[in-house]
Amino acid sequence: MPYQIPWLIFLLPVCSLLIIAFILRPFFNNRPKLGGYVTIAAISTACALSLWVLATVIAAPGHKLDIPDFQWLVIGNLNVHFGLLIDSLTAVMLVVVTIVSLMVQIYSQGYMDGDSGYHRYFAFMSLFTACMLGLIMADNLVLMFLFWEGVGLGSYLLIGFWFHRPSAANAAKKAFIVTRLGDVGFLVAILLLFAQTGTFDTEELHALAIAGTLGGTVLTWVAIGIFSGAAGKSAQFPLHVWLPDAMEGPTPVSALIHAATMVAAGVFLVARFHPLFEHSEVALTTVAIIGGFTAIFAASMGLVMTDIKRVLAYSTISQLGYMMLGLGTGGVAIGIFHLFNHAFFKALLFLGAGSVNHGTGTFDMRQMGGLRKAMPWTYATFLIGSLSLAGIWPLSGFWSKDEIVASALDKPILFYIAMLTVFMTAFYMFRAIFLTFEGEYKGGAPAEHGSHGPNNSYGPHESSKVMVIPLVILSVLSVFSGWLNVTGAFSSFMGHGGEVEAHGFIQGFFGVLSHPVPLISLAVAALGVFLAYAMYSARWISAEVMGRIFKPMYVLFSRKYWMDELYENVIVKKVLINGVFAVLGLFDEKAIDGAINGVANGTVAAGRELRRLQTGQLQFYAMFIVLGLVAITVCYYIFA
Amino acid sequence: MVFDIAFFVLAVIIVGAALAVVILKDVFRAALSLVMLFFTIAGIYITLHADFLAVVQVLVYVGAISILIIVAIMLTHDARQGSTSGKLRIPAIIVGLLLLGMLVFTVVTTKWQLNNTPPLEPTTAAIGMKLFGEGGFLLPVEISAILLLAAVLGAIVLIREK
Amino acid sequence: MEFSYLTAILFLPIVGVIVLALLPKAELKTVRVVSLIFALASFALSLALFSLFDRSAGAVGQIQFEEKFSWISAINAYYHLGVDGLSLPLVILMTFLGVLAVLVSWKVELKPRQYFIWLLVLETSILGVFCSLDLILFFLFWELELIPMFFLISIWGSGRKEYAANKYLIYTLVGSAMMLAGILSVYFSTSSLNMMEMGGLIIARPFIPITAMFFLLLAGFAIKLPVFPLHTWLPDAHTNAPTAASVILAGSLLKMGGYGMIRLCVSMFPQVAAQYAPLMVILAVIGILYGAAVTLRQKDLKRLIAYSSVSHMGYVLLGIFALSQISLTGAALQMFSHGIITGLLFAMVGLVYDKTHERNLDKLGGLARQMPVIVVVFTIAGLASLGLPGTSGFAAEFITFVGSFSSSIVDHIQLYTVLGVLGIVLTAGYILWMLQRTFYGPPQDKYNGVPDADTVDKICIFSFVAAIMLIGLYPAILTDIIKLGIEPIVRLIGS
Amino acid sequence: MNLTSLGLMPVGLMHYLILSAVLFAIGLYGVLAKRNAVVILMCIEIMLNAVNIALIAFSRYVVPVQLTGQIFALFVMVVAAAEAAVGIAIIMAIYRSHQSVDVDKLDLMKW
Amino acid sequence: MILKELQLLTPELSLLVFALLVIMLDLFIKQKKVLVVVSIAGILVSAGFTLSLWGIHATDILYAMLSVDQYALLFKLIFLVAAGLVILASQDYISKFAQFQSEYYALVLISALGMMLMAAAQDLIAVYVSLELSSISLYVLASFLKDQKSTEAGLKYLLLGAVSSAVLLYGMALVFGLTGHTCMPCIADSLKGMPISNIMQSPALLMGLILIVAGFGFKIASVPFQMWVPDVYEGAPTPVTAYLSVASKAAGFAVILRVLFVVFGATAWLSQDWGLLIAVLSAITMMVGNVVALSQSNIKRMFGYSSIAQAGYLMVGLAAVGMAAGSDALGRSGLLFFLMSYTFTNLGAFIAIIAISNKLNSDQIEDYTGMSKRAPLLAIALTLCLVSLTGLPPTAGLIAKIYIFNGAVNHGLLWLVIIAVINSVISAFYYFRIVKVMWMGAPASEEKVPSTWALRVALSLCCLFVLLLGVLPAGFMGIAQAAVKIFTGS
Repeated sequence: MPYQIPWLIFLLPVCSLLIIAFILRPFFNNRPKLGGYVTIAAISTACALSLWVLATVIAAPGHKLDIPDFQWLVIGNLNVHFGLLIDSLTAVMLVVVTIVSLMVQIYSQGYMDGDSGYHRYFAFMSLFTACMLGLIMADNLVLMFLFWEGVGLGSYLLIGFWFHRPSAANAAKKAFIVTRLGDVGFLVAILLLFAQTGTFDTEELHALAIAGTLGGTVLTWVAIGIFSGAAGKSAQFPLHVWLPDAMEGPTPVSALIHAATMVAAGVFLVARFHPLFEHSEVALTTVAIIGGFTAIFAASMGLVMTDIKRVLAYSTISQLGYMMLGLGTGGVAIGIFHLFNHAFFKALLFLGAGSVNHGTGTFDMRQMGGLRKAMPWTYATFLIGSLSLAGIWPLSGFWSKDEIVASALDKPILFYIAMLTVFMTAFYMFRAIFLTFEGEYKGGAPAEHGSHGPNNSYGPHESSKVMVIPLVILSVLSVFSGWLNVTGAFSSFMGHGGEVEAHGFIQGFFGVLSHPVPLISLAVAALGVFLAYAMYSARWISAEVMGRIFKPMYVLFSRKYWMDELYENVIVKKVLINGVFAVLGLFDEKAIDGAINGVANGTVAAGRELRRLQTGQLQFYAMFIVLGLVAITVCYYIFA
Repeated sequence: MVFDIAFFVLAVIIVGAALAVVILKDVFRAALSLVMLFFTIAGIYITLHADFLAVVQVLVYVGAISILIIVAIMLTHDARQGSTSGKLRIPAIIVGLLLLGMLVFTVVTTKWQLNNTPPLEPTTAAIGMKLFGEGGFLLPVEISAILLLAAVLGAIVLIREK
Repeated sequence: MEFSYLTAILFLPIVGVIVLALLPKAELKTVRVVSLIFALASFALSLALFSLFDRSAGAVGQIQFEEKFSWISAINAYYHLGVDGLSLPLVILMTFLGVLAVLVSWKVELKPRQYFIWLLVLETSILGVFCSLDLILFFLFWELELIPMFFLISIWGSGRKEYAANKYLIYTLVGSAMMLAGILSVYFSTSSLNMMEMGGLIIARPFIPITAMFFLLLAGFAIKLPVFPLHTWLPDAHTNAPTAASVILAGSLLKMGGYGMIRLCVSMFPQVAAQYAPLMVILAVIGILYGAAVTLRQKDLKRLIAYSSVSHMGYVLLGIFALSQISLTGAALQMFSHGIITGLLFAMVGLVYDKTHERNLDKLGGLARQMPVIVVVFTIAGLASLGLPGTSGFAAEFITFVGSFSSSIVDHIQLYTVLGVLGIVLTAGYILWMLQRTFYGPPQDKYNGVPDADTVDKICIFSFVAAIMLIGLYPAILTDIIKLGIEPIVRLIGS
Repeated sequence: MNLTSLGLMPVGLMHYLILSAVLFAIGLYGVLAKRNAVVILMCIEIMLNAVNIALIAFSRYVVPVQLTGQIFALFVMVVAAAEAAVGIAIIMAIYRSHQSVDVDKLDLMKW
Repeated sequence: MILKELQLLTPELSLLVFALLVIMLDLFIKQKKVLVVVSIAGILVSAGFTLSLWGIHATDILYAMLSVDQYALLFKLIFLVAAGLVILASQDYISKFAQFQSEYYALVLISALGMMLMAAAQDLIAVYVSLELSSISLYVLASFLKDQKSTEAGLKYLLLGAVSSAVLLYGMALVFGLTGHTCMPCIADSLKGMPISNIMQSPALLMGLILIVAGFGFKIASVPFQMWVPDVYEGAPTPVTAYLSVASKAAGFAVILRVLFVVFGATAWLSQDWGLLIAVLSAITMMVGNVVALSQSNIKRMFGYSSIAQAGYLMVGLAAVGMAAGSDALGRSGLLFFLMSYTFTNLGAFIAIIAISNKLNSDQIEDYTGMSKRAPLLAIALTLCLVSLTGLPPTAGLIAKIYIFNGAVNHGLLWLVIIAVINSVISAFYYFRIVKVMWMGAPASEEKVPSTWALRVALSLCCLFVLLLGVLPAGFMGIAQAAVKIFTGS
């Protein structure tokens, strides 16, 4: 395979961005569809190429390709080369990103139809995809950081896509700033690494970590720094607050960026630098604990959300926590495998939610109900996605989740947390399904953006083919993607699955049910589904009564543990903006500037006083002259 | 010896006249005291063997400046109102005494390089030679001439009505 | 005889001034075109300089395009010009901004002839600072810059323009006063005014303690940069200056401070610099965080960007006094980068203000619909300012951070650098907040029919964007030059 | 009364210099204290005379045969005369414009 | 012998002849323009003679009363230039005393003559007499308008001037008494021969020094002898103010530098003694001048304080001369260069002010509002001069300051230089206030401000030199250095 191919994968979306920005938007603004076509063409090509790369990597010895790099910057001992690192991790990520992206772009053709910012949308999407692809292929920290921030930018732009809505603008800003907070850690880690090793190269760093040259406290700090960046992007506690708000963006954006790819970049990052984590027990434990905690913490909030996208958002956070937990306890293969599966079914779920919104004009589940008949395809695919997410055998979610739970076995607390999360996940997903698709239709609401306005005038309806087809494709993937590791092939391909024993497909496929852990987890999930059914479909248990009984918890969850209030109102507004910054602003104005002005005014005032000496009285002048004389003489006698 | 006694007599008169000039309220009397002062200073010059200077003193000061001043007094009505002291009388006394103290301290403590050669007498011819002769003060004389011209010009300009 | 590039670059604007002054009738169009021609000519020549510049390893520390004639023999002063890796980028920056400043001012209608004359004089004076290799000549140009800036602010400014102009004048004069004292002491310690001879000169018999010389020189540069707590002239000057003046002020003028620090303070007194580096680094960090914090409190668009400069120049100071080769290169690059980024930001604010006559963030909002081009470019500028990778801002800040973090001269520099890195969060905060307040939210009726950027505006702002992206994507285009100038200085520090 | 025994005799340079200083101080006091411009002018003449006494005394005791001091004093007299003339002319002009020669009232220009 | 000496006196003699000619002609001709032409001709002739003597080996003439040396010649040129420019600029002002034109010109010429003699005088008596010659002319010129302000200025100038010359005389008398000489080099020799190593050992020397400094300090407007300056500057006719601020001050510096350097520079300790005294006075002078100028509203009065401040800068150079104790010519030539720069700059400013104030009939700064519209060229010129006074490039002011501070720093007066540069900052405040008023405000009326050709010529000359000294100062510095060489020889 020519080594230009990976570069081409990255450059294709770049080209589509440039074409839209410099040709289509200025000159073909009245032909919006063109933008979508260009993007889809670029990404489908990239997707095909990615599959080729995957095939090549699978075939390559050591599952790694040599891509020549080029020198970007040399200053003294700062020597930055840009190049691509194509190994199994990259190849898998490439495939995930391009496939999901392609699906989302196709879907967007329908979803964004008629929006005035159509070109802009696809330009941003291309930008994001390019950065995401760059991020996963980058072979060194600088390039990685470059794209890392680039995806953040894409996320910012797309969350704020409907900038005229203050909530969207706020959410965009919040997302950027919160993730940037994490990025500070990442950047510091990069600086620390360079100061210690003098290199940014991923593989060299791996080697150094493995050789033990890089170790001890420094390595721990580095790992924690990297994880802080990952936590920001992957919305791990306590930096998770931006992700639910990010749902202000168009739904396909949520599907691509805030479910499948960008948020998973944190997980990818930790996986990429897993050799460093492996050599620091503290770091690894931190990752696991934060991941586990985030999983249950986010799930708990997902229980009570009424907005379907928010349910999915908290679910995403929770699942990302899961992945982190997997990385922290099990290793790269386990975490990435969940990432891999999650990408498909979560994208599917989001797109499904978008489709629902298209049909009803709302995301509020209390306004929905009974959509099963009106939107059969959506329903079916959404159900598949939910089952997969809930971890029901034999859908893909089951396989990866099972591995994570299993890997957490030797850390009982984490294990119980994982189990509880499984229950919650099943519950909230099916709560969503029952609220949305079962029962009676409750009328919907005005569309999320003007172009869909008229839709709800004739009731809920199935979305157009261009939206449904991606749903179907993704649902197929959601079913089967998990099977890739039934034999342990995925793990061994990732190169970190050495301890997983290889076995035949059938044996693995059914044999898994003979182990207690999967069975327990399945039972727990089933319990969750059942409870949801009991409460929201069969209504054996009144949701209101439950709400009253668990009132404190309900309030706690629905107010999101007051984290937003804490961050936005207390820390940012009260402490920083109106506290510290206000004091500093006042200090600047009164103390510093005041001192300067004081000196100036003092001088002028001194002048006003001194001029009074000039009384106009001739004799006073003469007196002054003589007094001056006397004074000079006296000074001479005093000082000499 | 005669000069010594004369010095003291003259000195007393000088100081008295000078004080009269600055103390008297009546401007005319002050002016007359001034004339008196000029005269006695001429006497002092004589005690210093400066006979030519004494004559010039009488001519210039008593003859010219005094007359000028008296005319000025007559031309300005303030003469009758007298010459009172201003606000700065007390500070002026203090400053005057301070300066006096300084000057006296200076002249008393300095070791002057006295020359015991008897003074030249009479001085008129010698002064003439000094002013116009070889190694003398021809230039200042010429400058003085222009100075007087300038003064005359200025006085004319200032006195003449517009 | 060789063509005197530097003299030509330096005095082409002055020729322009003479032409403008002699124009019989000052029609707006002629005035603009003439100014543009001369600014462009200067820029073109500086690009020629860029391409002719010897980048080979042998050129390390070499002065190129040197011109030297005796000027004031009584005090040993020469008309001595030349550029090295450190000054060349700044020369290019200034000529570039010179062209753009003319474009930015295309719509100035108040006394256009005078206006453009001052603009061109300003260009020459700043170029002079960067090209001079003689301390007295350097000082002369340094002072000269005051006059056009004073006039630009006080005649074509807005708001409290007189106050701002005065403040600018006084602050700068205080600085240059100290500097003059420093220059004279240096002169009597070394009997030379040649800036290139002084690198690491061991002063056998210092005229006054060399620490005193160092701080006297530093005072002037610190005010210009500006270093906390000497910065309060900057917000006022910026806020009330006309757009082009703000562009040049932020873009090029502040860099005189950084340039001077590297060229004089650090390379003449490496030991003193190393000794006091902790102090300066702490001031830098305070400047970064404090500037950003105060920025977050600003309601006036221009004032906001002005304060952001305080914060951004903190990075320059950090880079300089971390005293490593990488950090110094980073600082130099940051100077260039901040020049184009903040130049663009001010140009954008100017555009917004021109179209809406409003700079108060409380009253702006929802403009994105009306001005799609402006919002895109403004966003790019903002993102560059907050150091988004791919823009020059990132390249410069990153190099600075890497350099200072791994520097070994200052104790605990890692801690300071980390604190400085925290500044990027605050930067993101105010930049995004500003963009949101200006452009996002529901469109407002009062801004219906507000025009977008026109062709001249577009040429101008797209040039900025191109420069920002170019440096951001391939910083080596400048760092390869800068390091030629930095390397000898670093050697001095090391020794 | 025996002046010699008091140390005051014989009269020497010191005596003349002290006399000169006293006269100078009195003149100065007059300049500072009197309100009438003409009287001030008179007091200035006293000061100049004081200087002349000193000059001539120095001439007598330091360079008895060269007469430099006397010449100096001569020029001082000339200048004094010219100054008095111009001074009185100005005072007349003042009187014409202000109807007064009281210097206390001359404060049109101050501060 | 005498003829040879007369030839060396041609500058003074020719000026005198023309002064007399002006007075005489006035009696016979009606066309007063001729008087201007004659006066200017006199100045040109005198300047021509002065130039013809340039390069001459220093010669003492008239029994060592005068020294014809480059130093004196340079000062003579400065006075002549000042007088010439003032006469040219007076053309816009002359209507106020049309009746006394000839006397006016004659007095200007005579006072210039006095100053020329002052600069060359080698003998205390000659110094005194020529000082009075110029002073008396200036007293008259100050009260030339004969209105309330002008006469008040005249009287204040005269009485204070007389007191200070009495003080000066007393100082000279003490020095004479101490050494028995009035000729400066003789005094210096005598002082060198004295068995004293500290000024405190000889109270008469100390007192003489202080009194002489006080006497000349009055001339150069050094604190605490500066009190007359604002009032006289404000009240005097504007051209006379210009003349006072430039020529009279230059003359003061010419003579004080010579006296201090030659007489009191006899020994190093003595030199450093007065050097320090001048340095301290200089610091105070700058402060007072600048700070008080800040709050002035009358432009002439403001320039009065400004000229006090400028005297302070000049005294920095003087102090450097003292601290150098004769070892280095840098300070002296710096002083001369600064004076050249100051002459052109301040005259330029005043010439513009003459034209503007004459039209406005007001000296209030606020009335200058919008002058850039009413008189663009005058406004440009005034701005240039103000920039130069502030000490900014590309004008003479900056180079002059650098040059003079150069000398001071070299002789351990860094502290003084720092005070001086800080003072420059303060001065920017009030100088630029005028600039701002002229360029920023809207004028009260659109009426143009007229100016005569003579004034324009004078103004352009000033501006030309302000720029020339600022950009290509080397030649002028060469002149200044040549001028102070005589001292190194003496």
